[in-house]
Amino acid sequence: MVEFTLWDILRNLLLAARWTVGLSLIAFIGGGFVGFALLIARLTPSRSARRLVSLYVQLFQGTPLLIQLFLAYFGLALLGIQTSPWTAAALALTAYTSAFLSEIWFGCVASVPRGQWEAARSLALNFWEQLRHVILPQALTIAVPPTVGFLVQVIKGTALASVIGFVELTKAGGMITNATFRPFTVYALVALIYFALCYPISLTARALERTLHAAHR
Amino acid sequence: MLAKGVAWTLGLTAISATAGIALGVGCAWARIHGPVWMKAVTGAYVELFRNTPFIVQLFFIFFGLPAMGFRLSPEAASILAMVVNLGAYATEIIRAGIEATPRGQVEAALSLALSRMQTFFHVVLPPALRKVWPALVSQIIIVMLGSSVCGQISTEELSFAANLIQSRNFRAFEAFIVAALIYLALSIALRRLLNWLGPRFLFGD
Amino acid sequence: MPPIVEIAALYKSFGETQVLRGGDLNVNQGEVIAIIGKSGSGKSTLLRCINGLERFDSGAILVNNKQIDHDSAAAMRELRQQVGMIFQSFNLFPHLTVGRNIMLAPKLVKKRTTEQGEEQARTLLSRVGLEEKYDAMPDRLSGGQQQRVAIARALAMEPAVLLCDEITSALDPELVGEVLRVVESLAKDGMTLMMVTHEIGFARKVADRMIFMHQGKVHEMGPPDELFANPRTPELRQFLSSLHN
Amino acid sequence: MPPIVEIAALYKSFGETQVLRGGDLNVNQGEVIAIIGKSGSGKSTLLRCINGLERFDSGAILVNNKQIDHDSAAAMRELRQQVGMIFQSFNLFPHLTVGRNIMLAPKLVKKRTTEQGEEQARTLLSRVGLEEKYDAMPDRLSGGQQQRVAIARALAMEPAVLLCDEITSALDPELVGEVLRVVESLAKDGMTLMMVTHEIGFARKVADRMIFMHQGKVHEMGPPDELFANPRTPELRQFLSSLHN
Amino acid sequence: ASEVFGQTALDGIVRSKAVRIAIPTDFPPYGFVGSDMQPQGLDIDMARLIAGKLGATPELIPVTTANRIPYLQTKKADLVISTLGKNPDREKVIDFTVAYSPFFIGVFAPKATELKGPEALAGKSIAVTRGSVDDAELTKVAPPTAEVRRFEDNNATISAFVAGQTQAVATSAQVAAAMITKNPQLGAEYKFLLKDSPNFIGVGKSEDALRAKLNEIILAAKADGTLEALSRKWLGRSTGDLPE
Ligand SMILES: Nc1ncnc2c1ncn2[C@@H]1O[C@H](COP(=O)(O)OP(=O)(O)OP(=O)(O)O)[C@@H](O)[C@H]1O
Ligand SMILES: Nc1ncnc2c1ncn2[C@@H]1O[C@H](COP(=O)(O)OP(=O)(O)OP(=O)(O)O)[C@@H](O)[C@H]1O
Ligand SMILES: [Mg+2]
Ligand SMILES: [Mg+2]
Repeated sequence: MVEFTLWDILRNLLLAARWTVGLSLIAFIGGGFVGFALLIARLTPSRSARRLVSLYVQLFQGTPLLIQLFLAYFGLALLGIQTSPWTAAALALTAYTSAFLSEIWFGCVASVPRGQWEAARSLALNFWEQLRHVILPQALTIAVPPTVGFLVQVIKGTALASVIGFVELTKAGGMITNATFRPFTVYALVALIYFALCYPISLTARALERTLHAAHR
Repeated sequence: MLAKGVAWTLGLTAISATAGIALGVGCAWARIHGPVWMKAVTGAYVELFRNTPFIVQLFFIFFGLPAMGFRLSPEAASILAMVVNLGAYATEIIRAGIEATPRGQVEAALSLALSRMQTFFHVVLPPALRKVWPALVSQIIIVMLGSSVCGQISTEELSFAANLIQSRNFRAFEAFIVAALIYLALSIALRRLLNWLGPRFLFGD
Repeated sequence: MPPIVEIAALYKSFGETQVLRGGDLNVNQGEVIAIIGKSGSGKSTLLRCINGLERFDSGAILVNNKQIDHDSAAAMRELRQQVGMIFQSFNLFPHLTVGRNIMLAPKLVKKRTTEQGEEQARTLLSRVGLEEKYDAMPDRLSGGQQQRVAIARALAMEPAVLLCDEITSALDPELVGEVLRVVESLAKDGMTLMMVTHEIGFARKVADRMIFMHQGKVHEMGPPDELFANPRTPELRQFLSSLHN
Repeated sequence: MPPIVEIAALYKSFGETQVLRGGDLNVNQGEVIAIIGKSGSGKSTLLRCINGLERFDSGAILVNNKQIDHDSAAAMRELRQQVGMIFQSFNLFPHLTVGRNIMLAPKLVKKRTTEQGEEQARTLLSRVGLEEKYDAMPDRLSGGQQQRVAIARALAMEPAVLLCDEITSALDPELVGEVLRVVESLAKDGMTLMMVTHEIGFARKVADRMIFMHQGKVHEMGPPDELFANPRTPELRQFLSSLHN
Repeated sequence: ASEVFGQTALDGIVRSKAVRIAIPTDFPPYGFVGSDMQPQGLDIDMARLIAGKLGATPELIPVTTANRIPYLQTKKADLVISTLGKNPDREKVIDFTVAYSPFFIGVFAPKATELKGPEALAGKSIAVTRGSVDDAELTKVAPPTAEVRRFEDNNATISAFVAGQTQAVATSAQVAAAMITKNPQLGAEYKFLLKDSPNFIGVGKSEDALRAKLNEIILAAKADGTLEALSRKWLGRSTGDLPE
C-alpha cells in the first residue's frame, strides 16, 4: 500500500490548510458584511428590527456550529435547496461569524459615550450622518483588536467543516491518519499548523489592544 | 436516546465547568504569582489551547496520546479535552479579573495578618470571579456547544444521539432541528442557572 | 416681533418621576436668559426638550413659530438648525481635528463647500480666541479650550438660539473665565441665549432675565437684580441663601 | 517597659529616589504619635515599613523586641497581629458584609469560632457606633462609616499598635468628625497609635508626641504644643506657616 | 422525507455529461488516499468504469459511512459506490442495483483475546462505524453487556482500535487486512464472521431508469470478467458468487 513519509504528511496537511484559510476568509468576509448589516439594524430606532437581530444572535450563539453545519448541508437540501459543501460551509460559518461579530461591534458602538450621539443630533445631523461621521469612526478604532482576536475563533471554527465532507486541515488529518496509522504525529502536526495560523493573529490582536489602551490614556 | 444525549451533554459540561474553573484559578494564580518556570509553562499551555481547534485537541487526546502509552476511554478523553480547553480560557478570564483587583485590597488583607494563600482565596479571588462571571458563563456555554464534537469519538452526547437517529431512520432534518432546539434551550437555561448559582455559592466567602 | 421660543404647559416624566410640570415661558429675539434652580429641578430637561433631544408628554414648544414635531425627521433637522446646544462635557468629536469638528455639520447639513467651511471655521476660531488650534486634535486641548471650540462648532450652524447647560461646571476654576468671556461677547453681539448656570455672579451681570426653576416649573422670573434683591417666594429665598455658604 | 516599636537608622529607596534616610524613633506602649510633614517626605513609607508592607534597605525595626524578618512568612504574620493598619482608601472587602469583613481575619488567623467572631464583631461595631450595619454591604455605607468599619476590623485582631495613614483624607469634610471621634476614644483607652495626618488641630489635641518628617528623616520631634510654639528648624517653621493659609 | 424529483437522475447525467458519485476515502482497499491525497481503490475504479459507460465525467465526492445515504436522499450525489450493503432499513429510503463486489464483515482482535463468537463479546469493548452494515449486524448479535463504541467514520473506528481504545473491531475483512499489515505490533487476527454482505450501488428512490442502466453495465462487466479483475487487483481474491 501507499507509504507516507513525514514530508508527505506535512505537505498534504499544508495543502489542505489552504482550504482552512480560504474558508476562514469567506466566513470572515461574509460574516463581516452580514454582521455589519445586523449591527446597523440593531442601531436603528425600529424596535422590531432590534428584536429580530437579537433573536438571530441568540439562535446562532446558542446552538453548536456543528449542528448549524449539518443543517445547512443536509437540512436545507431536504427542503429542496441544494447546497454544495462550499455553500453550506460558507453559509453556516457566515451566520455563526456574523452573530458574534455583530455582538462584538454592538458593544464597541455602545461604548461610544451618549454625549457624542447627542452632540451630533443637536448639530442637525440625521441618523445616518450621525452614524457615518461621528459614531462609527470612533467605534471602529475600539473594534479592531477584538475583531482581529475573533478571527482566531473563525479559523478554529472551520475545523468543524470537516464533518460535512469538506477536506480542510482537520479532515485531511483524519484521512492521512487512516492511511498511515500515525495519529500522534498527524494530529500533532495538524495542531501545530493551526497554532502557526492563529498565534500570530492572537499576538497582533493583543498588540493592537495595547496601543489602543496607550492612545486612550 | 435524545434524553440520554442531553444527560451526557449536561454531565460533560458540569464536570468540565467545575474542573475547568478550578484549573483556571490555579493557572491564573501561577501566571501572576508563580515562579518564572511556572509562568512559562502556564503561558504555553494557555496559548497552545486557545490557538488550536477543540476538535483537533480532542482527536489528539483520543487518537494521538495512546501512541505515547496514555489511554483514555472516549468519555474520559472528552472530559479531559473539555477541561483543558475551558481551563485555558478560564485562566485568561480569571487573570484579568485578578489583575483588576486594587492593590489596597491585598495590602489590607496582609496587614490583617492573612497569609498569601488566605489573601488570594478569601480577598482577591471572590470579587475577581464576580467581576468576570458573565465572561466565564459565556465561555462555559461555548464549551457546552463545543461538546457536540465529542460525538465524533463515540461519546454518546446530544449530537451523537441526533446523528445516530438520522443514520438509523435517515430523517436528517428533523433530527438536527430537534437537536438544535434542545441545544438552544440548554444554553438559555444554563446561562440562567449559572447567573443564579454564581453569586450564591461562589463569590460570598 | 413674536417670541423666538414659546413654551406652554410643558409636562414630562421619566417613568414615575414627574420632571416638568407645566412650565410656561417666552423668549424674545436677542434676549439672554439665565436659568437657576436646585439640582433635579428639571433645568437640563427643559433645555433638552427645546432642541428635541428629549420628547415631552404634553404641552407645546414653538421655535420661530413652528411647533416641535418629533415624527418628522425633516422638521427636527430644521429645528436643530435654529437651536444650537452646548454641553457640560463639551462632546467634541475626538476623531476629528478642531477645524473639522466645526466644519462637519455645515458641510453635511447646509451643503457648504470645503472652502466656505474652512473660512468660516477660521473666523469662528478667532472669535473664540483659538485661531492657532485649527489643526489640533481635541484631546490636546485644555477643558476651557475644548468648550470654546464647542461654542464655535455650535455657532457654525448659525442658530437663532443657543442653549448652554452648565457649560463651565466641568472646568477647573482657573479655566472658567475664558469660557464665560466668550459667552459674554456672544450676548453683547445680540445672540439669543438660554443658559443653565451655577455662576450666579456672571448670570447676574449678563442676563436680561433670570428664571428660577423649582419642581419642574418656572417658579419665579424677572430681571436678575430684582430677583436677588426681592425674592417673592420662600423657595427662591432659601435657594439664594444656600448659595451664600 | 521597653519601647513597643524601635526604629534605628532606617534607609529605603525606590530605584533612584532615596525615600527614608536614616530615621530613628522609639514608641512606647500607650503613646499617641502624630506624624506630619510635606508630601513626599516619607511618612507613608515609614508606616508601611513598620508593618512589613514595604521592605527596607538597611537599618532595623523592632516590634515588641522582635526584629522584622521578611523571609519568614510566619514571623511576618506574627508581626502583623501586633501591628494593625488603617488606610486612606478604607479597603473594605467589597464582597463581604460589614460583619464578615470584621470576622474574616480573626477566624482565619486566630482560629476563632463563628460565635466568638460574631460577638466580637458586634461589640466592635457598637464601639464605632455602627451596630445596626452588621449585615450591610460596604458599598451601601458612606465614606465615614466605611472608615469606622475599617477601624473595627483592625481592632478585631487586637493589635498592640495601630498605624493610621491619612485616614480622613478621602472623606467629605462633614464626615471627618465622626472618624476622628473614634480615633480619639481609642487614644483615651490607651491604644498605641501612630498616625499620619493633615488634621493639625486634632493632632495637637490628641497626640502625646508630634513628629515632623523631612526628606526621609525625623527632623524634629516633641510635645505638640512645644513644637508649634517653638519650632527649632527653619523647615518646620516653613511647614507650619504653610498650614495657616 | 421522500422527494418528488422534477426529472430523473439519468436525464440529468445525460444532459450534463457528468455524474456525481459518492465514494469512500476512509476504507482501504475500497477507497483511500495516496500520498498525493487522490482517492484510489476498488470503488473508485468502479466509479470510473460506470462513468465511462454512462459517457459522463465522474465527479467523485468523498463521503463517510454515516453520511452516504443523506447524500443520496438530498440529491447531493447521483449514486453511491461506497461499500454499501443492502438491508431492509435502507431499502425503505433508497434503491439498490445488483451487487458488484464482495464484502465480508468480521470481528477482529489481538491473538491473545479469546473471541469464538458473538457471545464472547460480553463485557468487551468493540469499535464499529456508526450507520454501517457492520453496525447493524453487530448490534443484532452483540450481547447486551458488550460495549459497542460507534464512531463517525471508518478512519475513527480503525484509529480507535489501533490506538488500543477498544479490545476488538468490527469491520470488513479487507480493511482489517490493511490495518493488520500496517500494524504488526497489534497481533490482530480474524475472529469470526458477522456477515457476508456484498456491495451494491445505491441510487435515489424510484430512479428506475438509472438503476436499470446501471444493472445493465454491472452485468455486462461481470460477464466480460471486468468485475473479477477488479476484485483480484484490489482484494487479491475472486468475487465469488455475487447476488443479482
Ligand atoms: N434619562 C433619564 N431617565 C430617568 N430620569 C431622569 C433622566 N434624566 C433626568 N432624570 C431625572 O429628572 C429629574 C430632573 O433632571 P434634570 O437633569 O433636568 O435636573 P437639573 O435641574 O438639570 O439638575 P442638575 O442641576 O443636577 O443638572 C431628576 O430627578 C433626574 O433624576
Ligand atoms: N511604590 C513606589 N515606587 C516608587 N516610588 C515611590 C513608591 N511609593 C512612594 N514612592 C516615592 O517615595 C516618596 C515618599 O513617598 P511617601 O508616600 O512615603 O510620601 P508621604 O510623605 O506619605 O507623602 P503624601 O503626604 O503625599 O502621602 C515619594 O517621592 C514617592 O514618589
Ligand atoms: Mg442638569
Ligand atoms: Mg502618604
